[in-house]
Amino acid sequence: MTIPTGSGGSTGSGGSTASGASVAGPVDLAEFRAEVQRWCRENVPSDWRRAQTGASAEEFAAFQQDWFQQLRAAGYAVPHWPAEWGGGMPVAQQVVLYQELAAHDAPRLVLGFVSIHHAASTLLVAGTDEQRRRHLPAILDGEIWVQGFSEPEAGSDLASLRTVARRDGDTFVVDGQKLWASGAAHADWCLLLARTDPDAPKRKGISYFLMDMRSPGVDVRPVRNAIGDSHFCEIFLNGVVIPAENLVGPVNAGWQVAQATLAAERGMTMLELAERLGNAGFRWLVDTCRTPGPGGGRPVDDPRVADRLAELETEITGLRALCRGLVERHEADTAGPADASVVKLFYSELLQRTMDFAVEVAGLPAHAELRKPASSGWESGAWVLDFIGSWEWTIPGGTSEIQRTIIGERGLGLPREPAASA
Amino acid sequence: MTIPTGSGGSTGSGGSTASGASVAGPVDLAEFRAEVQRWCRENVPSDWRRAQTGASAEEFAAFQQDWFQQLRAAGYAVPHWPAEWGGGMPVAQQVVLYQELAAHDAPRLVLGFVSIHHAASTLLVAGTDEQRRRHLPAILDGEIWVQGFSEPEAGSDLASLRTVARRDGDTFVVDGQKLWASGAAHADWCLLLARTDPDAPKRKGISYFLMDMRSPGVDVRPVRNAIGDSHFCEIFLNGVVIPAENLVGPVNAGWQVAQATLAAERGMTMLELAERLGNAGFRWLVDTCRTPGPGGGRPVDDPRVADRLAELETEITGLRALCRGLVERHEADTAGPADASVVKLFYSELLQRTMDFAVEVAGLPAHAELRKPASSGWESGAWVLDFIGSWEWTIPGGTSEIQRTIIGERGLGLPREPAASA
Amino acid sequence: MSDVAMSESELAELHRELRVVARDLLRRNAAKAGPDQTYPTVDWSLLVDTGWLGLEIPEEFDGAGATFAEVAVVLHELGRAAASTPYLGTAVLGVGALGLLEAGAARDELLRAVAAGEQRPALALPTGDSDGDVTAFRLAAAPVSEGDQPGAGRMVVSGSADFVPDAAGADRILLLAADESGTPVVVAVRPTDPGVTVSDRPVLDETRHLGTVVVEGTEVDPGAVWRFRGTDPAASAASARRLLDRAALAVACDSLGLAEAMLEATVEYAGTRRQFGRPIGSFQAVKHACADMHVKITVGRELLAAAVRALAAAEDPAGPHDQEISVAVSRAKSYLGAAAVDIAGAAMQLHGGIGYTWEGGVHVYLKRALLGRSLFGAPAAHRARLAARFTAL
Amino acid sequence: MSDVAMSESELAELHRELRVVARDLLRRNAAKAGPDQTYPTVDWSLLVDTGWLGLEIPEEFDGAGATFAEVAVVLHELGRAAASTPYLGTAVLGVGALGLLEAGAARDELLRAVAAGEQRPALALPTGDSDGDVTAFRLAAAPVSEGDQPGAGRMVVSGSADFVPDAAGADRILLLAADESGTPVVVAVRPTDPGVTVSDRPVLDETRHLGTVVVEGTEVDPGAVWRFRGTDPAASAASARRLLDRAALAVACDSLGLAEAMLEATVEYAGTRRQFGRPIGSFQAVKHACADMHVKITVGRELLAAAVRALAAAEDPAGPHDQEISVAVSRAKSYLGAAAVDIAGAAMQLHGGIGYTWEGGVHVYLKRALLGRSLFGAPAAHRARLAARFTAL
Repeated sequence: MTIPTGSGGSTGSGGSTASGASVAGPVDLAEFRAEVQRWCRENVPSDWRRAQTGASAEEFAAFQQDWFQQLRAAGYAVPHWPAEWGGGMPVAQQVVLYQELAAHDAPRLVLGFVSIHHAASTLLVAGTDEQRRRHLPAILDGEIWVQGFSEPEAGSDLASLRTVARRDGDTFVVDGQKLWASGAAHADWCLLLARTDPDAPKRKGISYFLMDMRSPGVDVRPVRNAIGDSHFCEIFLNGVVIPAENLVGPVNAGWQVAQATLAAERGMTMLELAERLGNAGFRWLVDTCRTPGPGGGRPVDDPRVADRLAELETEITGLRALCRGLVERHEADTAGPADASVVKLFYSELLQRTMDFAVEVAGLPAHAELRKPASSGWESGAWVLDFIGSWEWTIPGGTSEIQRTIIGERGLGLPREPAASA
Repeated sequence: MTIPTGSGGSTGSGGSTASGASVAGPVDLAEFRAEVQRWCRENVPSDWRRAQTGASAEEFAAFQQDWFQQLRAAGYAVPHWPAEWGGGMPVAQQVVLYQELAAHDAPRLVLGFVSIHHAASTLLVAGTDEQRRRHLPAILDGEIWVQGFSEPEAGSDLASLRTVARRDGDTFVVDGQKLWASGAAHADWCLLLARTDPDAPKRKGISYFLMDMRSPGVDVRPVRNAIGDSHFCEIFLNGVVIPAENLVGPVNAGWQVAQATLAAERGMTMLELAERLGNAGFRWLVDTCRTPGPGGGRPVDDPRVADRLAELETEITGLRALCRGLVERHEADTAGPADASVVKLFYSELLQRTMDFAVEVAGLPAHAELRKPASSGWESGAWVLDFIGSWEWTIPGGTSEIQRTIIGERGLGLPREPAASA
Repeated sequence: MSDVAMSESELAELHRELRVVARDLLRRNAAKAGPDQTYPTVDWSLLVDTGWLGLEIPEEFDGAGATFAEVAVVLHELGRAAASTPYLGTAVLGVGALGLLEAGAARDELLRAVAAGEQRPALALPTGDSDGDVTAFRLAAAPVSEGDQPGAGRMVVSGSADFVPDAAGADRILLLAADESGTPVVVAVRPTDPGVTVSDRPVLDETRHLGTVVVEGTEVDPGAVWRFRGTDPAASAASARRLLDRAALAVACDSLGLAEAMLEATVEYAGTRRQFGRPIGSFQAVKHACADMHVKITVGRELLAAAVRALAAAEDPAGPHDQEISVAVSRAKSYLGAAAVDIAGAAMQLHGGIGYTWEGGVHVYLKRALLGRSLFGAPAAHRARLAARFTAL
Repeated sequence: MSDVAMSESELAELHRELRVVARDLLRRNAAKAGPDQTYPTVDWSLLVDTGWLGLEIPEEFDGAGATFAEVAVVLHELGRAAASTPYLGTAVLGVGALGLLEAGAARDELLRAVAAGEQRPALALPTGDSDGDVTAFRLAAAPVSEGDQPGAGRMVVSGSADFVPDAAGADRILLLAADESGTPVVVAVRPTDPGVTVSDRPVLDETRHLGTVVVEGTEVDPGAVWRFRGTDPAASAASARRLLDRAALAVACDSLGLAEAMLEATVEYAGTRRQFGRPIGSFQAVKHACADMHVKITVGRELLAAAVRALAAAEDPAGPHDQEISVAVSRAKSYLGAAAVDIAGAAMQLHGGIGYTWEGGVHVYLKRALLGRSLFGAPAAHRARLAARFTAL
């Protein structure tokens, strides 16, 4: 075709594929998709939801470790890692992998989430060779990590954290308290932010450590969350000794390390969540809407219900495309500074809206679903619990309010708030 | 009945009337309602909407003056004024009056709105006897007032106004520029805020004047609004001389005068607007929903449309009750500092939501309604124009954002923003 | 009810006092709860001692002779406290049903026993969205078998109702049933009667105790079949409808109370919690969200007041028509059901991490708001009832 | 279309260039508009000169041989500029219809004339919500009267369409009609033909020129009845449906463009306008509202891209099915139709008083967004089409 763009006569059909994935050719991807589908049919335990409903903490952990090793055997556990460490899957294939795991309602990797994402990206981006050799293979063997960032007085305002690490020869001695440490009860190691220069401006005096959770002085206490689970923990740190070799990056550069490693893992994890919501999650919602109520009528035959389904499915479709785009831009290093915030904000509030609707449309019986399966996300079909759990996405990792500020300031270039005079 | 409240055995049926009005007895009110109904049937011109559609500025003004005199003859023009000035109607009767005027779709008093509300309450609350004697009877005879508060750089931040009034013997000489002066083209007099002490803190150096619009140096230029009308004006002031006797309240106390007089007129004017929306406005919306479309179906038979009607009617019912409550609390002097903001915010956004829905449900034909009747509110049935006009309620008089801040700070006691360092 | 009319301002003052006393009592009662308990319990004995149980019971049966307007005040305060109590099932639904029935020895005796705290009734009725059928049980003549006393007129009742407030623990179950002509009646059974099964129906909202009532061919005496006042079947149908309206409105009172409590807790937290060197309430994102909560509560309060006034005046010959009462109730229930969930959700969001903890207690309110949104009709069901007025004609 | 496939990145680059050129051209063109004009005009000659008119016309007829994907870029930029132009009626709908028809001398000649700017077609089709009927005109055999040449096969067409883009001013009106068997065809008439009335239909959005087309018993030659490609009636129905999808999607492109323009204008204004001693964009109420606008635009952009890809690939045998295209279009149209109104409305709010003035120009975008929301199907109508997939089964 000859289009007057100034670039002269490039020609071509203009036809493009509907797929957003772009790295591998379409044939490879189709073959790979078939392979993952086959694997899922053979390996996803058909009854895992029932078995995980009401599972003890130990049963949950054992199931998660087993499932992780099953994925590892297939090469699906850490596809995003570099090839030398056991990954090396092209991004377009990772997209397919997560799409198919979601489509086949595979269990989620909950226990190892921080290990394979946050811990690995920290080690890969900012760790030493020694640190990588020590931990990456261990993670593949099941080493569990927890993130020790937030504190009681440092939630949204993470930079005001108070946990202190004092240099003492070849070691640092840590005192303080961490909160919202997800999965700390099972953790072997901790990604720890602590203040090493109390006199520096807030973000400039923080260092990043790898802390052995079996160190003396580490005390983990469970915190029950809003649905009664104890997945979150407080970690009390009393004179905990960390060898200086467990420092990640330079002293007082912990804030930058944390930012770099947080950004590194956002694309694909968000894509996985979006696919979960768009596959099994939305399917169960449609099922709920098609289930006749006490009067015999199906909710979906109420045009108001069908309308909301159409609206939510549209938004979820947008979300999934957005996540594929984010992954591609991450890969091409063209992502904008607020792109991840857009996805996180939209996902978390869409999840919440969807679950709110599910609760309402499911009516009274939804309230009698007292437990949700472990190893599932917040779209499990136990709608009331899912809805309440959705605040786990709108609050941690930067509340929705914080995300809007980031989008406004970093994404759109709007002026910052004047500094508080207090 | 004997209820254990600690107050001891008061007895009574507990039955209360569904009416919110409480000052006059039920019998009086029913009689008065019948009287107003009869008057409306006899006096509201049946064809005023058609006649006012496409009316010139002169036709509009003449119609408004006629209608005002008609209301005046019935004792309905300034019911909220004190008896000695021609009002004196009990609040409960005023409520009935505005309910019935709305129910009978009487023309609104648009031209004289500032005169009978803002100007009158300024004179009554803060004016001198001489000022009252000079202007209140004149207003009854048709004197038109405009509010000269806002300026190009002082919109939401009214206190930063720049128009200056310099003392010069027995007069003040005014230079500056006013904006959003609603109806200035027809106005005889202006309620003017101007800075008399440039060195005082923002709110402390402002004075309140009565300015004759025929004074030399007053130049009025129309500003077209978003629907193409020129109701708003700019007022340029070049060396305008105002006699010192036209000062309202002490020098530099203009801010307090403005606050007091703004609060004084809010209850009943909001009630009138709520009744307008709840009566003719909502009736036309229902009519629109019952009008068969090109395919022959009525929008209202789509359960999604009927659902929205039910939701909007519920909110409008709440609004109307809220306005009655505000009027009663104003009367009893028990209104909270943010009560008027709650009503203004809820009304303006509800109006906007309602008109947005009306535009959507009316479809393409709504866009071919190119004019709305003058003397009507923003619920005239020319839905696209009504919708756009609804921003006249969410922006002026304190934007919705400002109202939310007032509610948060004055209503709920939340802390103020830290002062800007700039 | 006494026949001395109270002025509107006297009534307002009475309600204010009732409210103050109730709030104070609930505050003191909550303080007695253990540190691990996230909600207070208002048990049977407290309901008896306060006299709340007998508020609507006529004075001749040792009650206070008040109206639903006063019951609404108590419901509102119980909602604010998120109190776990059998008040809804017993005093609001049970007593409410008895109050609409023809006088009679058995009914009167039960009312007197409830006022004294000696009997605990519950009302088995439809609890969900179903708008058509107001009765969940069917009454029929018992098959005549050999040896029967001719003309004894024994009846058989069957049916079931789910999510019935405070059913388990009640010693009288009042079944809202249709007789053979379709006229609503109330059939009084005991949980121990043959064919009657009352079981717990645990829900996530731990402050509510709901139950399932299944009745399979239970034989009852004619004396256990109680008719609504007025012999007219239409009047009986209206009374049954009134019971559902009353149930929906009771939950709306609760929703308003808990929404208020959530706003107050959020304002309190936002005024003290500091992040970025400022109280978080000084940020517009928080402040404006609180303002929106306040606006919703203010509007909901007006809608509720109108519905409560209408229902309380229902027995007044000059009072509102049945249709007006139902409309007012559906407005209040649909608006507050949704608003309370939105407000409790916003409270959870604005409390940040603390709001998401079990100990923070916001979840107690959110779960109660969610259950209340569905109980006795979701907002969509009530709006459908309102919308029928626009589609007709 | 050429048969040389372009890679996805080459195509993206091509679109980027087309976009840059179009935006620049529209900016320069807008600068030429008078100070009182609140929107720019992109007239016929400019459409011809830019080659935008013939983008989708095959190269053999002197067009560019591009696809809807490139047309979408132009539509998007015209929306950003809120340009007044006959592009929608002529190039998108008129050329779009011709492209789906069987080749034939008359059609081919018209395509060539359009590419050269010598003929200006418009397509008369249903423009509102009606989802059932895709044709607004009916074709029948003309009654045989005395003196007729036997077998001349003259036909009669009747019907009407309202709010037809760029109908007035067109010199060929293509009627989307159903023949006697109900199969969709295109009937080409001239506004001067007996029985054809084309009149202006002024709307508040002054940037759009809509018209009413009324055809009353107009006789046409068989040569003026053009069939869709493929003899299959189902294929013809699919083509007619495709035309409506294309129309809806074209408006969605416009909506995205104008929403982007409104966000940019608002960010610009909020960064400079000061109140209370600060730029208003530093207040969270403004900043967070802008963030929400940005999120909506970002999501809408993805939905639009998916629909444009699907429609552009429709002729590809390996491309998406008709149903998939319609679904993608309805998602984009419903989402962006609503989003553009919300965003233009927020822009008006955040611009404060200036936003409400005529000169401020925000109203131009708001009116265009509102009209676009309704044109070729309101969000509710498109969601109803999506929802049918859930209610089926």
